[in-house]
This record gives sequence, structure tokens and C-alpha cells, in this order.
Amino acid sequence: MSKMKSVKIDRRSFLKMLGWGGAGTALAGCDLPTTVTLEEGKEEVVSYLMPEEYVIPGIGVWYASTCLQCDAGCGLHGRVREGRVLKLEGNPDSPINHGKTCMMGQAGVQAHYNPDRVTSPMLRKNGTLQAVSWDEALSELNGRLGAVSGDRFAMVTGTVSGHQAVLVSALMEQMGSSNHFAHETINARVWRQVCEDMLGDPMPRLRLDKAQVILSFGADFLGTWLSPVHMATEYAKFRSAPRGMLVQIEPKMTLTGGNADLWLPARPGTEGALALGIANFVIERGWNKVNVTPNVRRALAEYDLPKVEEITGIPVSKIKRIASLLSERSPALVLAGASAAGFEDGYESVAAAMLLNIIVGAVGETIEASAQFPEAALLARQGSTADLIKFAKGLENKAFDVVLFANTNPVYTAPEALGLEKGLAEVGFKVAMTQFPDETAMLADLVLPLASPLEDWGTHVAAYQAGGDPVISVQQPLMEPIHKDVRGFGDVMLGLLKARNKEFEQFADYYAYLKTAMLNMPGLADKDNKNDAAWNNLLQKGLLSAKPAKGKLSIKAHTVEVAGYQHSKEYPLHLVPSARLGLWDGRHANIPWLQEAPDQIAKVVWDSWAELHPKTAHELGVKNGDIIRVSSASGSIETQVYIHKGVHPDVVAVPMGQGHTAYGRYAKNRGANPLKVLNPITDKKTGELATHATRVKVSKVPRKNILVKMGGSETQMGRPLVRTVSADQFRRTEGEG
Amino acid sequence: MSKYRLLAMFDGFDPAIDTINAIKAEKLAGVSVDDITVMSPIEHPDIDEILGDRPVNIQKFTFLGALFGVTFGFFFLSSAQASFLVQPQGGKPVIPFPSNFVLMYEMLIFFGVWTTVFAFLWMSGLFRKRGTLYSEKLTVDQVGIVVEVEEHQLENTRAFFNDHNALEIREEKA
Amino acid sequence: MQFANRTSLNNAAAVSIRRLQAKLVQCGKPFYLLMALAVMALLPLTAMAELPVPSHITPPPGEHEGEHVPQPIEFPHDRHVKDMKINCMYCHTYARRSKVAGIPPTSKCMGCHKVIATDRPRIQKLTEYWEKGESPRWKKVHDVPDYVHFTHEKHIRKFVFDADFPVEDVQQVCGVCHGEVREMTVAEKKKPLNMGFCRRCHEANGGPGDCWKCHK
Amino acid sequence: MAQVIQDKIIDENLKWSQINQDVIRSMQAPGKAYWITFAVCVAMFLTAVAAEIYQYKVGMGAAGLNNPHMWDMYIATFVFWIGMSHAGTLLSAILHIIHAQWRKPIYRFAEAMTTFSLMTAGFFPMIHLGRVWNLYWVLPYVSDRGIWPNFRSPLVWDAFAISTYLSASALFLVIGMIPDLAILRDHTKGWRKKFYGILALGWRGDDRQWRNFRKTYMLMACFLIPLAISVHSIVSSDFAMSIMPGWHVTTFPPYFVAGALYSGCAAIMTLFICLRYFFHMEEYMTKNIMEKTTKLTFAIAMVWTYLNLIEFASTWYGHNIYDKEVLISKATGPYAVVFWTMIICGSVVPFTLCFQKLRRHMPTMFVVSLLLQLGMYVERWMIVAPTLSQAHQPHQWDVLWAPVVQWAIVFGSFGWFALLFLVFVKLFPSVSMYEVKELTFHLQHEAEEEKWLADQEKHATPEGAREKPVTGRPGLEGA
Amino acid sequence: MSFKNILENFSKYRRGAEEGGHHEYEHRWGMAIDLNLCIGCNACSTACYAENNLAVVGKDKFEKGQAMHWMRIERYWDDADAGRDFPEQGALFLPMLCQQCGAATCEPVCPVAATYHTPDGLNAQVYNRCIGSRYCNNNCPFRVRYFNFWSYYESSWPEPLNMQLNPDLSVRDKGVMEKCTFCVQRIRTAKDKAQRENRAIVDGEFQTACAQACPTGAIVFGDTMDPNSRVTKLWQEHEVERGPYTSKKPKQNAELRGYRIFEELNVDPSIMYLERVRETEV
Repeated sequence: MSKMKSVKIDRRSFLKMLGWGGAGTALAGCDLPTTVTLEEGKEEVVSYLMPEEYVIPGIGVWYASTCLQCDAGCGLHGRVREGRVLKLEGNPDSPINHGKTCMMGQAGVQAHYNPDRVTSPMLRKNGTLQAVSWDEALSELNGRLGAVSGDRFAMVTGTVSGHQAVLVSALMEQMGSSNHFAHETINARVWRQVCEDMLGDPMPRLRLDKAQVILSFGADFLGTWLSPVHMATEYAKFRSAPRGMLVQIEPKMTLTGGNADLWLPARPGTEGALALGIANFVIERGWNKVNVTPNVRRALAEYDLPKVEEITGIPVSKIKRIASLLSERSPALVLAGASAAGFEDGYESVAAAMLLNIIVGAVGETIEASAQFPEAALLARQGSTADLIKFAKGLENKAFDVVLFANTNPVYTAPEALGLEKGLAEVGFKVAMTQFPDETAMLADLVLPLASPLEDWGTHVAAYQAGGDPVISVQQPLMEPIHKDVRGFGDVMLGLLKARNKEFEQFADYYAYLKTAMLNMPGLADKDNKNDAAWNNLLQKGLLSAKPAKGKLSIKAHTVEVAGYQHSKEYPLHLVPSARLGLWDGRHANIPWLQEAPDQIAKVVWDSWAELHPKTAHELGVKNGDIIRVSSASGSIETQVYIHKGVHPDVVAVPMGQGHTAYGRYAKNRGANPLKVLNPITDKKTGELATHATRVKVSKVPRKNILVKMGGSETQMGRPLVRTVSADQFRRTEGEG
Repeated sequence: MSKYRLLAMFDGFDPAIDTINAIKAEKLAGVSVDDITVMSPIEHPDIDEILGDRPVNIQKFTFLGALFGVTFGFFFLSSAQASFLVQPQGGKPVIPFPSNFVLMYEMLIFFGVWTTVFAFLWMSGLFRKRGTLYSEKLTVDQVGIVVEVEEHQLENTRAFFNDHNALEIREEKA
Repeated sequence: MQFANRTSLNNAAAVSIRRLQAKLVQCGKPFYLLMALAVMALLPLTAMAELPVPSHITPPPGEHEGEHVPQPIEFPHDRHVKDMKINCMYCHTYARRSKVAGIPPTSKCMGCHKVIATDRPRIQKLTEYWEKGESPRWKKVHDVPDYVHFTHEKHIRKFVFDADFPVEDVQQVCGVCHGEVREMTVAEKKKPLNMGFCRRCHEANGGPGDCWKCHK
Repeated sequence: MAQVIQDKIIDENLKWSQINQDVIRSMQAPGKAYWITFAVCVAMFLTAVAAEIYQYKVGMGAAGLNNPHMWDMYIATFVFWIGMSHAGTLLSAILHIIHAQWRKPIYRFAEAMTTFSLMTAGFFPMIHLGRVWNLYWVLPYVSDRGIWPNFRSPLVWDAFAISTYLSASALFLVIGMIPDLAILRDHTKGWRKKFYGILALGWRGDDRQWRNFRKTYMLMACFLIPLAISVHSIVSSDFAMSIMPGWHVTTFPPYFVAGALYSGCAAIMTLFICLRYFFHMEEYMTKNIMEKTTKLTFAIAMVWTYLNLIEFASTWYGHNIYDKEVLISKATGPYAVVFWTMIICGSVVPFTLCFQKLRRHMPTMFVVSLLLQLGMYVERWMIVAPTLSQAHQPHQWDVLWAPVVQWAIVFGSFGWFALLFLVFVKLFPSVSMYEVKELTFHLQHEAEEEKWLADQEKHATPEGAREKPVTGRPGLEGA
Repeated sequence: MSFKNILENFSKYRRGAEEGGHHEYEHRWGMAIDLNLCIGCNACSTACYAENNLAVVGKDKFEKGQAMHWMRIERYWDDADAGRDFPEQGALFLPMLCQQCGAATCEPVCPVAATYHTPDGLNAQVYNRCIGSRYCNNNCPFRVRYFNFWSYYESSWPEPLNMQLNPDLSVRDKGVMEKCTFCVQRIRTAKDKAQRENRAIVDGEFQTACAQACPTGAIVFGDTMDPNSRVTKLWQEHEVERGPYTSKKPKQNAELRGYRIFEELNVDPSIMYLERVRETEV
């Protein structure tokens, strides 16, 4: 470690904090009577020991890094002044986000400076977690790891890619275990599987910019699907002249739904039937661009429109309109996201949407083969809930002695019915590598504090490669660790590997490893450019483009079978655990900016809520702010009612993200976690948790609180604030582009 | 020859008015009606009338004060405004008439009132030393007349007042 | 800006008013309220009493009785500036590039003092810091409130580089705000550095009059 | 003949020495009831002080204000107190100029009320400021920093107008009291004699002093009338000069002035009854004077009602959606209860003043005067709050009911006002002695004159004497 | 002498906004916000929190309406939706921030001149001059000024969150009004840099935090006096002109999307919105 420090002093002295004397340097904004006089000698100034030429106090410098607030892999620029990172912006060179950021990316600094970070290793002694030194923590961990063999060791991470993925698999290899589980609640696993099966490419590029009409079955691509910032930049092109049209079908209005030209709530779980109905009608009218096999044709013929209307609750006229739009406004693009995939037959529903894509000729037009990253080892190990379920199964079977969690919080995100907490209690030694005292860390026997993403090194390969050339983006520290006793993820992993394999001892630290690895990367860097200049260039740019191994799409349209709709007497409503751009799956609930940012649609802050349609609310006799109990077969949660029309009447939608029982002052004991009451239903094909399949009943609780939301009037009261024009007029004035 | 001041007290206005009328008719030697001072618990219009044309000049001060207020107001405000160019615009000119008129109006009254009050304090001779001739009854219901006479007329004057039903006569050396 | 530059007498009054304010602050809030009331009553008289006086004085008048601030090392400015004839910006090197003039990095001190005067106790103290890998924690002497945006760079550019002022005499320019630092060992605050001081100088020397130029 | 007695303002045969004694008696060492009232007022005031200290420490959030509701009860109360101050000016200045004799026994405490309510009102801009300690920046003083207040702001006009009004009305009160202070100087002992001796400024009541005094008094009265009207117009311009719906109303200045006179008259009625009852001033504060006051109040109430209606009408015909919606919301929205309280107390209750029986019934008048003041208070609040609740931007609409800190301070202001008044009545004559003397003198004079005239007429046309109405005494009743 | 000053420049000092005001504008920063592109994602708002040291007030104070979001995304439902089961055409999003009006109503009402118009065409708010009379927000039709009802320093930035505070602008204490400044600290830095390099500011050289973050590029920021800037071109394209409403010519093409909110109040906002496009056929 001492060596690493000297490297840092040599090369990265600008990260040193200057003159931060705590309260003394606090920017007392305006003069209270007590601070009106300025006295000499009250504040301290500290100079650099030996500064870089370009480091000037008082002038901010921008450094490139990578955003880890979600796994989209956006490039960042961080503004560093006096050794403190102050502001994050998008890296304009990144093909993913083109210099843009979402609210979560902006809030990265608050995750970094969070007052509730774990600041030193903690070991469970006599039942409580106590602060220990790294030496003690690591010797304990190494001892435990030495005593465990093969598959009895499990590692649970979030989505992990780049050289961290390499280290993780190296560790798994060293331990002789195959139990690496990558867990991610908000994922596109089903979509990936369908793409792989039907197109031969798990993550094809979606050309929103080319599309003239987008039909989305619950894919919240502006908020939480695949790569939100990239999708939003593409959306801008899609909406510019010639303006494309967006049809969104989903039971609860998402951010994307809020921007749709036509938003239709189909009965939950019937998106597949609707897609097939549309496909049937398209073929019936002969509007299809691609012919289908007779088998498929026969299967589709079953979905005549009246039947589809009966299943989905969407009127025939609307279905016809959508079908004709898909053919009139070529090229079209059909997407399917969480609310279509989150059922037992979710795979089929998504496949139905893909079939529609094939029929209307989107494949090849708006769906392109992805640019595949040449280094397979660096590719993202994408998280899924299937892995979580596998892990839970393993726990149930008492298959693990040592579990290592890294940057993931399954104790919070796993449904109660999976019995994760109970299962973990049986595990001999649980290690949580985390920045925050989250629920998983609270259960762990050893907590290793990680450096924040803005303090750590890393490389990342986004799962959804947005540009023509695949990129690997570099994450470099933007400042010295605020807390002295934290270590980078890569450093910890490397330390564990060093204890097991002499080969790794050539690397002083993860930085050295990464630098060597990057400079030696075949096909990426120039051969004769393995020097500091190339490295500095890389850091300056923040990413490296690779020559793409261009894939090809091969269409394999097959028959799709979707289940019909079943009513339930006992549990009449569907629970929609809606994902929020902001709190995400709950990992950002400890960021005050994101808690204070109103939900995009409901505009509620700092709490959970259950969205009910006015009709449903009327039947239940509840008003805004009333507390209701939402109970499924697996448990119940209580939260406040928020009534609005953007939900299907059969649905109660509770956003994810709140309901933490730990996780610091901003998150703890706030709202309810809908994931907890999900029934352990899985998608038949992929084994993914069927997030939207849980049926619930709702009862009124005789309590009330004030619904804290932004905004007074819900409508404009006839004032011309947001004015609208028709698309025709837009076409007339701004043309076809 | 020294001079003496006499204060004669009367029960109410009627005897006092009679006395003044007598003085006016030059019944009392050496004393002109212009020299007497009448002290009374309230102001009596008849006394004013009898005493004749005694000028009051306060209104001139008031006028000047008000005039000063309004001109000073204008120049004060506009010179302040013209030297403070970063002041809020809101699309309004640097020297806006509406607000300056309002403030000039207030300053007119402000200076008008203050000069009036100072003029009153000065002109009414409140602080001027004018002997100790006074009686507390003057603030109940009696009316006093003060005259200044030569020593040799002292007796004569006393008699005069007694003739006119003076309740009490006080005197002092001027 | 025509209303104006008060004479030094007026300025002395301003200083004493500031002191009075400070005292009142110590006394507590009711005094402030009382003062406000009193000022309210006396306001028009004040206005009459102090009508603007024109003047164009460069540099602005104003003195300040600075306190002696104990520093980790008693840095002798006089020795460096007066005796050694070292230019201010040799050490305060950021002044021409940044908002802040900057304290010289320890490496800069050591550049000379590795060989010069190594036997002196103050230099030994410095060497100690250097060997520990730390910088001394200096106390700030010249400070402006946090809502003030002051850049050294612009002032240096205007008064030194754009004015073709000989850089070796830059001490005279710095001294407008920092006083005769070359006569001091440890720097002391000799100018008030308050808004009136800044404003008078801006008026006399054609600096901007926009609030947001200097307030943030 | 009974009719005649009833019509007299006061008994003209009151001995002047009796007047002195009666008034001085009212200023003697206070009794138990006084001290209890005093203690209650002190308690109210201290509660407000505590609330203000808390608010000062933590910030304006303590007052529960929020984004649309940047102003609330503090400003309403400020306007209320400023309005209250107008009655004193009305009584002493306007009625003085038009020689309405009946003002004489009651104008003194009305004037004191003017000064004290201004002193109370003056607190509110301070309480309401986010950074009180910088209040003096509103004043135009020559500053080292070369900056001035913004003379365009109606708040600066307020500062000018209120300081002018406060100093002018205080001077008016003090100057008008000088002859009385001389009386007190002559007829009290001990510290009071010294105290009044200083304040009387050597008044002896000589003809020169009286002449100058009259002139001064008349000139100041002439200044005070336009000043009072300008002050409340300026206060109204805090609202009228904005662009907010429901505030940007052309009729606001006269509306505010009428409202001010109205609430002031109501306050005079209240204090009139209190003083009459507690100090046994029945001989001075007669039911006749009360009747005249109530008639005046009624007239002003009707003016106010008219202006209120004309404001609604102009909003209605102006057909600006923002204005109109605020108006509709006032009457039907969340604040409807307050609105109808205002209408009932302000426009319906005054009709009780039409009935002579009620006008002469002091307990009724006491209740009515309080109701009128309540109506006038909520009127001020109805001006401030609903507009902020429902301005242009519907996203920022909100309904706000003030929390306890605001109420404490508002109540405390009543305590403070009462406190000042209580101190005043024990230190200074609440009835103007010299003017009551003048009044009796004039009444005697008039009576004699009338008698003489009647005699003359009897001699000329003996039969006509019976027909002549005994009440006809022009010149006394004035307007 | 000031007297001389008045006499010499009287006519200049009598010029209102209609005649161009008395000061020469160096820049007039403006924006164009395309509501067709705005997706209401809150990135701008959060970026604003990060850039401008905005206090996080917490749930209780948010409930009271004391939130400090200089840039807020207003979300409206169609009035027509009142009779419908579902908002079929989605929501209406409106990014609302200080409009930096040319004839701002907040400016003349401030008693201490803490808010004024800069030669850059901005409504400046000088925090340390503010005494907290809150009149400015009362007179703002957009209600985009935010008052520090409490002292937030301790509660909003517990250690080490305060290390994130941007030193280029002050942290406002209780009793001070604040509002969007068009990221004046960025403007200042860019101007300083341009001046140092002896050149004019180049369009796009810097952006406000909201414009920089906006994923769809709905917010375009620039100098409306620079004829080549993107924002000027957009304004021209949509035939929206600066200046008071009263002196407005009607648009040549009435169908163009540009408009300024509450322009009829004659406040001359610096932000042009482009109407949201809706597929009315569905």
C-alpha cells in the first residue's frame, strides 16, 4: 500500500485536498450579525507540497471518468478544484451519453460525499459489528477463504465488467468455485434472451433516431431501460423533424409513457396477446414487410381483434390504428420492457413484440447488429434476478460456507418469499464489500469499506454498446479518498488474489494492474504506444474505442404462445413495482438530491406511494394520503395512496427504492419496499423473477398522512403555460427534416 | 427709573375684556394696548379682536419648509439615483417620475411639518424668559393681563385694575 | 458613480461606525433593533448632513489596524522582498493566473533553502515539514467575505501587464491593497479591504460598477 | 326641553376647575383592574417577543411561510395597524378644519391611538424581514459603499411615508397637548410636576402663544390630512403596484383609505367605551358624541362597502382570467369562511348603527365595534393571502393557514398597543382639558346668543317663537 | 458633482425599457426550451442542485412548500383529461426556472436594490444585499424565486457533503432570497477566460448546468445578442423577438412554435419555449 501511495503522490498530486479545514472553510453564505466582521487569522490556507504545473488553486480542472450510478456506463467529466470533485458532467466523447447525464449521474457526487459511508472495516464480534483494521479484516477473510473449498464459496455482485470482471472471475477460478451470481433488479434479461433467440444477437443496437414510430410495451427507455441517457439522446433525434410517434402500452405510466403520443394501459400481462393481435391484423391486411412461416401465421390467426380486445381491454379501433401506424410510418420499432416481461410467460410476450418487429420489417432497419467488443473477458457480466433466485436456492440448500457480496444489496431487493435473510443466517461467513451500511452489510460478518467510484480505478464495458464502435471506458479517481480507511474494489480483489496466486504479485496495486492491462490490450492500443503518453491520452479521453467485430442478425421467427388473462377473486389487483429514474432499485435512496427530486410523474418526494386509478380509489373509499395495506400471498406493505389516472384500474403501482431498514439517514425507515411482497413467480424460460405477476389485495388502514408532493394545481387552469401544436402543424412549419 | 410688570387676574373673560377695552380707550396712562399681554386658559376670539392686528408668521416658514422639502426631495432622490446606476431596472428609467413624485410628496410634508413645529417653538416665544409673573389659576379659569409700567405709574395701574374687578394683582421688577 | 468619495475624515467615521457595529453585535440583537429605530428617526438629518463630495483618488484612502497573526513559521517578508529583491509573484505565483495569489508550494521554498541558510531555526522548521511531506498550515491574513468574488489575475493584468508596469516593481501594485508588505515580517492587514475601499478604487480607476462583478 | 338636553354634546355648565379635576383624577395612581389588564398585556407582549426571538433564531420558516405565501398575517397586521392610525387623524385634523366641536372631548386619545398604532405597525416590517439586522438598508443614508435603497420600491415609499407620518402625528399629539401639560404642571405635585414642567415647554397661555399655537395646529392639521391619505395609498401600493391578480387594482388607494378610516373609527368606538366606563368619563364622553361617531362610522362603512363592491365589479368586467379566478376563489374557495366573515362584519353589521336605540346602547356598541374591527382585520388578510394562493402560476398554488408563531406575534401586537395606551392614559390626559373648556365656553356663548336672539324675536314676532325649532343650532354641529 | 450629472444625462436617465433602457447590453443571455424534446426527467433540476449549492430541505419542509429547486419540472395533465379515464396523450412537462425578464417585475419592488438588471441581461440577485422582504417573489408571475426560510447549512450538508459545495458561489443563509442565475459563475468564468485570451465568447463555449445535463438537448442556452448563436437562430426561426409586448409585431407565420410564457404581462422573458407537439390524430 505504501508503494501505491508514493505513486499517487508522484502522479496524481492534484487529487490532494487543499485547505479543507472542515468548518473553518465552510462557506457561510451571508452575513449574520455574528459573522459580519472578518477577522484575520481565522482561516487556514495550505499549499501543495509539489504541484503539477497545470494545477492552479482557484481554477477547476476537468478529468474524465465513468459513471457507476447504474450500469449503462456513461462517460463522465468531473470538475476538480482544490482537490475536491465538485460537479459531474457527461463526457462528450462518449458514444453512450454524448456529454449528457441523467439525474442519477449528477448525483454521483452525493454518493461519493455521502455522510453515511462505511469508513473502516467492521468485523462481527459477539454479535455486533466492530471497527477493525484492514490487516485484521483481511487476515480474517483470507483465513476463512482458505478454509472453504470449491463451490462452497459464493460471490454475489451487481453487473460487473471490464477488469473488475476479470478479477472476479480470476478469484472464482482461484477458489475453484462457479458460484458467481450477478444480481440486478432492474435488468433486461428477458429482452436479451429473446433477442439472442430470435435475432442471434443479445443486445442489438436500437435505432430510435431512424424510427418513425415506436411501439413500446412497457419499455421505459427514457427512464430505466437498457441505457436511459443514450436512449434519451436518441429520442431527441426521433422527435425532431421528421417527427416520430411514440405509442406506449403499459399498466402504469412511466416517464416514457408520460411522453407518449398515445398511452394505453392494457390489462397487466396481456401485452403479448396485444402484440400478437396487432401482428395478426398487420398480416391480415397484407401490411407485413416480411413473410412468416405458415406455422406462425396459423398461430397468429387465433388472435382476432375482438378476442384481443376481450383479453387486453384495448378497443379494436385503437388496435387497428396502431397496426396501421406501424405499417404507414415505416420504419417502426417495437420494444418490450419490464411490464411485458415481468410475468410467467414474460418471455413469450417479449417474443411476441419481437415477432411484430420482424413482421413490420424493423429488423435491419431500426434494429441493427451490435458492435461487439473484441475482448470477451471484459464484457459485462450482466446482472439478473435469475441469479438472485439461484443464489437463494443455494442458500436454501445450505450450499455456501462463505459468501462475498460486492456492491450489491440483495437483502433489500430480494422478495421476502425467497427467504434470503433466513438462508444467510445459516451461512458461516458473509462478507460485504460496500460503500454504505446497507441491509446486506448489516447482516454480514465482515464489512469491507470500498472507495467510492469517484475515488477508484476501473474499466467498464457497457452491455448496451450504443455507438458504431464498442468502447471501454476508464474510471479514474477524481479525488483522494475522503475517508482514509477505504480501499478500491480492484485493490481488495487483487489483494485476495495475491494471497492465492503469486502471479498477481507483480502488480503493486490495482492501478498498476490496470495500466499494464490496458497498455497491453491487443487490438485496442497501438503496439508501439505502450508508454505514459498513451496512458495519459487514455485518461484524458476517458475511453478507448475498439475495432468492432460487426455481428449479423439472423432472424428466427417462431410461434409464440401467450397465456390468457386470469381474474383472481382473492387478489383482485396487480402489483406493479415500478422503477424510478432516480432511486433506481433503491440503491440511490441515500442520496438527498434524488430523494428531494420529485418523481417525474407522481411528483411525490421523500416517500413511497401507491398509485391507484380514481375508480379503484373510489371503490376502496380512499383519498390522497390515506394509508393502505397492499397484501400479496407473500406479505404486505403499507403506504400512502396517490390517485391519478395514469394507472390501469386493476393495478396498484408502488415505486421501488424506498423501504430501507438501514442504508443511512436519508434512506432508513422511509416508505415501503414493494419488492418485498412479490410472489416468487419466475419467467418460465429465463428463470427471471416475474416482477409484475404478483396479485394483491388492498385494504384501507385507518391512518392518514399528508402526501408530500410538488405542485399545486394538476392542470394548467386554462393558462397557456405549456402550449401544444398538432403534429401536422409541426410538419408544416418544421418540415420533414 | 426702573420698570415694573403687573399681572392682574380676572374672573373669566368678561371683566378682562372690559379692562382691555378700557386700556384701549387710553384709560390707563402709559400703557398702550399693543404692549399688554393677555394670559388665558383658552383662546378667546374676542380678545384677539380687541388686541388688534398682531401678526403670526408661522405659515411663511411652513411654506418655505415645504418648498425646500419638495425641491430637496427631487434633487436628493435623482442625484442618488443617477449615481447608483446598477439599481433595479425592471424596464423603468433611472429617474422614474412616479416613485419620485410619491417620495417628494412625503418629503414636502415631512419638512413642512418640522419647519412648522420649529417655527412655532421659536415664534411663540416658548423658551423666552419673560419674568416670573404667573399664577396657577391661569390654567383653571382665570384670565390674566400683564402690563409694563414705569415705577411712578405703579399705584395708578393698581388702582385701575382694582377698579376693573381684578381678583389679584402681582407685580415684579422688570 | 458621483456620490462619493468621502474624505479620510469621513472614512475614519466609517471605521468607527464599523467598530460600533461590531460592539453592538457583541452586545446582542436588541441593540441592533434599537439602532435601526434610531437611524429611522434621524434619517433625513443624516441625509442632509452628508451630501456627496466629488473626488478622484488613486489609490483609495483607507487604513486598517491589522492584528499580528501567529503563523507556523515566522516568514520574513522584509528579508525576501527588501533585502533579496525577490518579486512578489516569484512565490505567489498564481496571482497572475488565478483568483487566488496562492501560498507557494513547499517545494518552491525548498528550491532555495535546500542550500541557503539551512542553519537558521525557521529554515530548519521548514525542512522538517518538507521531510514529513506536509505543508505548513498558514493562517489567512487578507480575507474577503465568501460572497465576494475577487480575482488577483484581473487586477494584476490591468495594473501590471496591460499598463506595462515593470514587473520587478510589482510590490507597489500589490501594496495598494496589501500595504507595505516589504516592511513587515509576517504579513499584516493594513488596508480595510471592505466594500467602500474597493468601490472607491473602482471609481477612481474605471473598474466595473456592476454588483455581480464582485458579488457571487 | 328634554330633547334639547339630549342633543347637547356635553353639559355647558361644567365648571372649568371641575374639568381639570376630573381629568387629573383619571390619571391618578392606577387601581387593581388597571394592573390586571396591564399584566395581561405584558404577558401577550412577552409571548410575542418570545415568538419573535424564536423566529429570529431559526428563520422565517418558523412563521410557516412558503413559496407562494411569502407574505401572510404580518403584512395583514401591518396594514391593519396603519389603517387604525387613520381615525386619530380624521378626528383631530379633518374635524378640526371643519370646526366640528364634538371632536374636542375625544380627539386626544384618538390621536394617541394614531401614534401608538403606528408604533405597533412599525414593528411588522421588521418582524417580517428575513434579515432584520439589515433593516437600515431601506433608509437613504449616504454610505461608504455608494449604494442606495431602491426608490422605486413601494416598501421604500412605506419607509418614507411611515416615518413621516409617525413623526408628524407624534408632533401633532405633543404640540396639541402643550396647554394641557401646562395645566398638569400647575396642578400636580412631585415628579409629575417636574415631568410636565419640562414637557410644557414654558407654556403660559399668553395671547402670542395662543395665536401661534392655533396657527401651528391648523397648519399641521392641513398637512396631516393629505399625509394620512398618502400613507395609506402608499401602503395600498405595496399591493396595487404589483402585477398580481387581486392586488393590481386601481381602486386600492381609496379602498384602503376608506378601510383605514373605518377600522380607526371602530377602534375609537371601542376605546371610547372603555375610557367612558373605566374612568367614569360619562360627562365628557357623552352618548351624543358616541352617536356622532357611530354616524360617521356608518357613513365610512358604506363608503368602504361601495368601494369593495366596485372592486369586485371592476374585476368582473375587466375579465382578466387571473383576477377573476382569484375573486371567485375568495368567495368560494378555501378562504370562503374568512371572506364572508369580512362581508358580514364589514358591510352588514354596520347597519346596526342605523338605529338610535342601539347607537346609544353602550354594550351593543362595544360588541359592534369589535366586530367591525374583526371584519377589517380579515379584510386585510383577504387582500394578502388569496392572491398569493392563486396567482398566475397554477403549479405554485397552495393554501396556507398561519401557524402559532404568527398568531402569537399578531396577538402580542395588540398587547403592545394596549400597553402603550395604558401607559399613556396614566401619564397624559386622555381628554383634552383646554379644548373641553373651549367647548363649554362656546356652548355657553351659543346658548346665550340664542337666548338673546330668541328674546329679540319674541319681541318682534311673539307668536313665531313657538314655531321655531329648539334644536336648530347651526354652526355647532358642523358637518 | 451629481447635480451636473443629472443635468447632463437627464434624458439618458429617463429612458425606459421601451427605448432600450439606459445601459448598453454586453450580452443578453437567453434560452430556448423545446417542450417537444423535454421528457421531464429531472436531470436539469438535479444538475442545478449540484452546480448551485441548492439546499435539500427534507420532507417536512418540502411539505410546507419551502423547497429550493431553482429549476423545477412542472407536470400538468390536460384539462380535457378531466372527463377521460386515462391521460392518453401523456403528461405536459414544463421546465420552469427564472425567466430573466428584460422588464422584470421583481426588480423595481426590491427595497434595497438587491435584485437588479446586469449589463448581461440577467436579473441579478445579490445575496448579501438582500434583507428578505420577499416582495420580489410576490411580484413574480412565475414564482421562481426561493426564500431561505431556514438556515440550511447544517442540515443540508452534513460533513462531508459540504465538500461538494461549489466555491464559485455563496451558500445562502437564512433570510435571503435566491433564484436561478443562468449559472452566472460559469458566465463569469467564461468571460474572464475570453478576456484573458483577448477574444469574444464563442457560442457553446459554456452552458448552464441544466442545458449541459439535458439528455435530449431540449435546453439551448446562449447569447441572444450574438447573431450566430444557436439560441438567436432558434429565436429568429420561430419569430420570437425580445422586447416589450406592446411593441410587438405579429408573427409572419402564426403556426411557428415559439412563445414566451406570460409575455402578455409585458415582462419580456429571456426564455423562449417551443410548443409541445402532439399527435392529435390518435
